[in-house]
Amino acid sequence: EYTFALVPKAMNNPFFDLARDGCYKAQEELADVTCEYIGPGEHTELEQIQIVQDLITKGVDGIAVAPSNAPAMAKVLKAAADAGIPVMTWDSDLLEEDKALRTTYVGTFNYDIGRHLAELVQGRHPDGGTICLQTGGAAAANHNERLLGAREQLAGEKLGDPPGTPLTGQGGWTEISGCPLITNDDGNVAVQGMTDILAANPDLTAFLSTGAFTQWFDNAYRQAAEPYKEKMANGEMTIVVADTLPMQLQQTKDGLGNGLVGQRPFEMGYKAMFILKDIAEGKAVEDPIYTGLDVCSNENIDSCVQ
Amino acid sequence: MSMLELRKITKSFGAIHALQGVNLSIAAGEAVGLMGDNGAGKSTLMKIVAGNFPPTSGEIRIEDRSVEFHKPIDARDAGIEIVYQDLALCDNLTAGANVFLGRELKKKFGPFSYLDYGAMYERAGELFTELKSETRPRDLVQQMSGGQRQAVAIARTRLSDPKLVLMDEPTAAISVRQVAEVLALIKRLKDTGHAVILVSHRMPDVFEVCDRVAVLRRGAKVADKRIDETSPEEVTGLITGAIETA
Amino acid sequence: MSMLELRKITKSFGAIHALQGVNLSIAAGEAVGLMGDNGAGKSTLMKIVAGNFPPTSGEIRIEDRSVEFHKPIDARDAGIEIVYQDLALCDNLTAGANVFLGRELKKKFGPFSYLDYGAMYERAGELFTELKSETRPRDLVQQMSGGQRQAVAIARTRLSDPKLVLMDEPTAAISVRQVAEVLALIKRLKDTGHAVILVSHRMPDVFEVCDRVAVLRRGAKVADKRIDETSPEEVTGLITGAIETA
Amino acid sequence: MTDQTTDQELRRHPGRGPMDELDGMDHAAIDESITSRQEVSGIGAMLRTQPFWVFMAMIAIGIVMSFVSDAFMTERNMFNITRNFAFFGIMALGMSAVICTAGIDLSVGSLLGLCAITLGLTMQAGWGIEMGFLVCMATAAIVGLINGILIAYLRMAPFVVTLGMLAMARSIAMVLSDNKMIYEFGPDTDLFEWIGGESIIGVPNVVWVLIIMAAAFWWVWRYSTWGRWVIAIGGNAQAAKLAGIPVERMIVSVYMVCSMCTGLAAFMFIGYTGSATNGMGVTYELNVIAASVIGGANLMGGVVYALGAPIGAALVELIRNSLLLAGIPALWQQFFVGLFLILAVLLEQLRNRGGK
Amino acid sequence: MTDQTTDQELRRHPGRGPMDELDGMDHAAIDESITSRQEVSGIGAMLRTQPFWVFMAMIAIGIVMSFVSDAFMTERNMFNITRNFAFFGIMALGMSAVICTAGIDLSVGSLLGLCAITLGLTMQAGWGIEMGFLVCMATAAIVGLINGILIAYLRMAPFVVTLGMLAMARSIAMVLSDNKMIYEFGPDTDLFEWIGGESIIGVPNVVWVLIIMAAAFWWVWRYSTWGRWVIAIGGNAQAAKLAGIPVERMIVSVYMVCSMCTGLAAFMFIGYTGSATNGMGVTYELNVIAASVIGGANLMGGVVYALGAPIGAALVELIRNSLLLAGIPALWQQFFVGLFLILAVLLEQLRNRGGK
Ligand SMILES: Nc1ncnc2c1ncn2[C@@H]1O[C@H](COP(=O)(O)OP(=O)(O)OP(=O)(O)O)[C@@H](O)[C@H]1O
Ligand SMILES: Nc1ncnc2c1ncn2[C@@H]1O[C@H](COP(=O)(O)OP(=O)(O)OP(=O)(O)O)[C@@H](O)[C@H]1O
Ligand SMILES: O[C@@H]1[C@@H](O)[C@@H](O)CO[C@H]1O
Ligand SMILES: [Mg+2]
Ligand SMILES: [Mg+2]
Repeated sequence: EYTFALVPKAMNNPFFDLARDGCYKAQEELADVTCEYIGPGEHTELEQIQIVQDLITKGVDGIAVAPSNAPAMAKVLKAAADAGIPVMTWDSDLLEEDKALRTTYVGTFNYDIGRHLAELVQGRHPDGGTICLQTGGAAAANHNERLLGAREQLAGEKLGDPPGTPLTGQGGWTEISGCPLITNDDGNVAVQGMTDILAANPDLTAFLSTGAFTQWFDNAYRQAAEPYKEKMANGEMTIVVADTLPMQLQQTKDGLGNGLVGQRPFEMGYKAMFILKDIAEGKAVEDPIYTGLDVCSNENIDSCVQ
Repeated sequence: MSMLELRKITKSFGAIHALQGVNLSIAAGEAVGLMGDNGAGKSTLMKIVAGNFPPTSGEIRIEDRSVEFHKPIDARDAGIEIVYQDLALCDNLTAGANVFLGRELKKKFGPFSYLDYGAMYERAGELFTELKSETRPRDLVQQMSGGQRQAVAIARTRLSDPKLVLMDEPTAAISVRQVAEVLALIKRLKDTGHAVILVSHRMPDVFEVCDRVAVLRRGAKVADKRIDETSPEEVTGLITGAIETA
Repeated sequence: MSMLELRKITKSFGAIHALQGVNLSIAAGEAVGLMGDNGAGKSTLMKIVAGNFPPTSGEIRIEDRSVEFHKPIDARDAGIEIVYQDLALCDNLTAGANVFLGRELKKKFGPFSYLDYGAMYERAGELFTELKSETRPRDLVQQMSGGQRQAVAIARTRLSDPKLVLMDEPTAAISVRQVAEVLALIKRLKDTGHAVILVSHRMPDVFEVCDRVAVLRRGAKVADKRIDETSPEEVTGLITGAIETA
Repeated sequence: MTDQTTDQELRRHPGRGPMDELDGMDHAAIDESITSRQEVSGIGAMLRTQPFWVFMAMIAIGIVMSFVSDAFMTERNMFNITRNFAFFGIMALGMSAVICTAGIDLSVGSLLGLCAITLGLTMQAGWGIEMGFLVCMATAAIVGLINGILIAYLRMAPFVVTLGMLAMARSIAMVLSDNKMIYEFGPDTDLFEWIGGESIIGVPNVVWVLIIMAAAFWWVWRYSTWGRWVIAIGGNAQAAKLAGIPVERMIVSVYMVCSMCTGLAAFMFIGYTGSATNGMGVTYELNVIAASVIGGANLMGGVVYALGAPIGAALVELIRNSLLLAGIPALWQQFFVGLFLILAVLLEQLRNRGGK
Repeated sequence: MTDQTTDQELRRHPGRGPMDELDGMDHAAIDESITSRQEVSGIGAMLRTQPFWVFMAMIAIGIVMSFVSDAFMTERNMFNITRNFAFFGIMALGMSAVICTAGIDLSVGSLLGLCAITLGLTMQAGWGIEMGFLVCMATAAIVGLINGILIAYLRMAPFVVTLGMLAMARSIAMVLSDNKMIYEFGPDTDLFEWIGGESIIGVPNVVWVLIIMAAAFWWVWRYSTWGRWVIAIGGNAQAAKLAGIPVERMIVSVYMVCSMCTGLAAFMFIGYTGSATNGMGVTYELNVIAASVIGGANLMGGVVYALGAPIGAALVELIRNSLLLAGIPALWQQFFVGLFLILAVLLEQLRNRGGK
């Protein structure tokens, strides 16, 4: 009988709902595993840490966590190691130097999300142009990695630590002033920011968001993108966004976006249970385990998600 | 027939017995001075008559009918108006608005009724003129002088031509000249058949305008005499307790 | 030699000229009554002497030396204590704490100095006894009676054995019995060589304890007479303006 | 300022009122020397209000911006700006009423989230838009009722009550939604999303709602007894009570009005966004309060302007939009919002002191 | 309650004080009938304080929990609980001082983030821990100074000033950090992280800091003139001013003390988390205020308990921890925090009324 905890960054983010569903699926399949899905209601770093602490205290049989604040989480996870509780990360990983604290990471290579998004942009605008990037919360590590991936892909050169430096013409791409936009994972802020930037810069070539928040608020996003539908259709402008939530797929199908790079949160949650069970039973597991990415464009939108 | 008659009014706040079986009556056209030391229960008695709170026991009779007041409006409807010790004005409203507070005049427009500014300001202006006060109805109370504020508070009692006007220390905080005006008003009220109860610490004021003086001590009435049958010295003695009763 | 001498004190608040060239002097062992209509400038004058704000122009002399007060403490250091019109007490502190507010007694322990509760309560207790008040130093002011509060405010002036005590309407709000106590205190102060300025609207009080009475009207001094050379009627006339000057 | 306010005011704004104003304000002002501050009507009165000056500031920003960015004066940008601030404007209308009674409502942000969820669940279950609207408004009314009862009858500090409600409402939203996002609204989805998100003759529907609400509040504050009484309570609750105004019931109604403005904003907002999460509205209470205060509401109570709330909300949105269009890094945005908030109140303060 | 408070108090808590208490409180109470409420010393006094009853509530929860969950009474859990609430406790100590003056400081959460960044940048640049500490505390002191000056000298409402600062401080933190996370603290990293994260004889260092700070504040409130004067200002700022207390300077110092408590908490907190982001502390102001209020601080001013702040913070953390260990969904957590906040104040209210 195992109880494994799956700890998301925030429980009110639809992305993590899918992981939870995967986790419950695994629970059904594995007779001796209970999935305890618990995390902070909103995106707060400290609360997530406290929850993990309490889980260790409570003595669960394994923890899969998507750390909001990697270095801080690492410190807490030392206690898990002391208590002999198996630990793995998902969605976001620990810092390089702390990797010994978790057995494995299941999730995405975040850098690649940015890279693929940039490739989608490059495919539509081989000659470069102006671009605005939009990103998530305060100093979120995974978003910064995605930013770096996007920037380096566009620039064709190394740009240092995440999130890199704003592009000033490298590879033909220039980031406009006022960007990158910070959303703090707030859907409303994200849409408003995009709306204003597109209005202020009618000649903008591309808008690239490293998180689904841009498109969460389905109706609002549709309204914001609608005026640019034609430009997007005839290749003058491009909007690409990370993740492949249901509403995002539909929006792209409707021509209100040009590309998505999807992670597989369901699979992350699902696999996490199996991996934890393996660890608990002393089996060796791979490190890291990438769940893969779905790269969607207007062309393959009906078939891109597995 | 008394205009107002209080029978064995008692009021306790928890352990504090603010009033202990007070009887008092007043006829139309009469002014009664109510005196007593601090905490003797004067304001408490006035508030009971004004409907601020019910007595713990006892009866209030108006023109020989027993009444019960549950809120200030009840007393008002029975023809009782009060000028509170602290005036109770809203500084952020105009003088006119204060006069009509809680009983605004309205106009009807189809199903909507709305405040009738014109009528209210006009009427308030008339009242101030009557009181010989230079208060302008459209001025904010915020920056009015003590005398003007007093005029506003008194004007409120004139809205409804009440039978009985209660004044709780209306002269405590105002200047010599304004005191004279208030006393003149009380006289005019008497002349027009109103009953007035004047709560005051000022002996000369009471002796100038009142027909009778009642003295409370520790919640009990210790004297109720015609002005011409007593003297300031006696009343002082009654207040302090130097004289037991009279 | 005057204990205090004010020369041509003027004070303006913007367009309002609260005081216009007021002269006043007072000797040790003397009590001066300061009277005047509301807004005549009495409290303003007292506050200037107490160091609350400086005069717009004019000079304050103490024992023939010119002084300037920038804050209340300056006046206090010069031997002037004041009982404010509204008492100015902190309800959430004890009577003792209020008496010593701003000049707490301290003990030293190495480099640390800390409040000396024992000494403060003891001294406050002595002061209350002196004032014949039943106030207990450890009681919170919160639920004290008007008389007890008054005692606390007055006790503060006794901390430093001042030369001059200013009392701004100390009897306005208290009961007959407590008034007598305050007046007795003023007499004792005089007897022990203190100078007292008593601001009051109450004619009898002033005539009972003061040696002189000064009358302010609209910021100017219109009279300054020995008590035995004037009468309540004359003073009333001076206050209201019925009598121009005297 | 009168005898009744000085001391307590000093406590809340220690240091307020220079020493020389401390007492002597009782009845000291002589009739003759009164510089009467009367209720001036018409343009004169308007010139003295804070909303007017904030509006002027907006015009100034607008003029500058139309040079800085071609995109600023476009119909589309105006459309976006007005739509964006309309939600906050509606909430701020209600908040102004609460602030007018010297209260505060910290729970509106959470309530937005809670309304989003109850509304979303109802419509998702296929109940239709009328039912959705009713449930949304009922949720708001109940929350307002609880706030109001605790404040008016149990005499608790509005800050504490609504802070507690902030936590509780958010928690209930989480529980009800089971932390899931709702983006399917049953049979009436189209109508629902049209109401919140579309426009009539080029003006977003939510802006129409704001206009109607502001006009209604303008009328209420000026011509209804309810409005008059709320203002009176803000000026002196004791006096209002003695004048026979049912103060407790009025207070309850004020908190209900505030909550229901939020409920209405939530209804429009979810229609506009097309999805409901329990995280909606986090920290909006601060924006709404800021908008009200910038629009002239005074936290001490007794002051209210129907146009203040929308104008305050508009200024905040205008700053945000302008900074972005001007290409100033988004990181600076909050800085200017905070600065303007402080400046607005500071100016009001100075203006008032000058007038005295 | 006295003549000086009634009216204004009524405005802030309309409905407070039943009608029959409205006036007559002036000097009405006769000497003889005074039920003297004196400063009782020792156990009697303690029994009357809110912190004591909150502490009792904690004990009760603790007893229940030790039956519900074996993990509860473990050393590790106690270690975690105490460490978790210590940060809030330190901040709440300062907040209590502000609340004692009838003020409020909404900017502490943002300040935590700002301190995190200035501290992080300094140490990351290799300046060492002493310099980091100095910069962290200087940041806090400056923010407190600005708040204090605006409130004390320009007489602005604390709510508005600190709300503006909330926005500005966060914005500056974002600008300074360029929105990057800092997790390298230069040469003194180890010492720094030890201070914030480790323990001495089984008690987390931050708890030691809290204990020392609470003891210091206890002494200050009881035995220092500064403390006495702050309490006096909270009781009646006007009277304090007239007694010669430099009220403005005191107010400034109070806001600085509050900010510097947050600065200290930030120093420990960053050492504990091992990383600094500009998002740290978002909405903490509400938790800190809630902790202070639960611990007995009265938003009307004039009341302060040194032990109240830590006890209030402890209760909030205890609720969180207990719910999780008891297996109650975390979604409910905020609900109980809000509920306890309201109940704590309600009980205080009832208790006080009974005493009158
Ligand atoms: N709401 C109340 N709760 C408790 N006690 C009260 C209340 N109102 C009045 N009292 C007490 O009742 C007694 C009588 O008070 P009251 O205000 O009637 O005196 P008063 O004669 O008007 O005094 P003053 O001359 O000072 O106005 C006092 O002891 C007072 O403390
Ligand atoms: N701080 C101030 N700012 C502006 N005007 C003031 C100030 N203080 C007093 N005044 C004005 O100065 C004049 C004198 O006031 P003051 O308080 O000295 O009168 P007073 O004689 O004490 O009256 P009372 O008998 O009512 O106490 C009044 O017109 C008053 O309005
Ligand atoms: O794509 C990201 C996820 O990786 C997760 O971090 C939560 O937010 C989403 O937008
Ligand atoms: Mg009375
Ligand atoms: Mg005076």
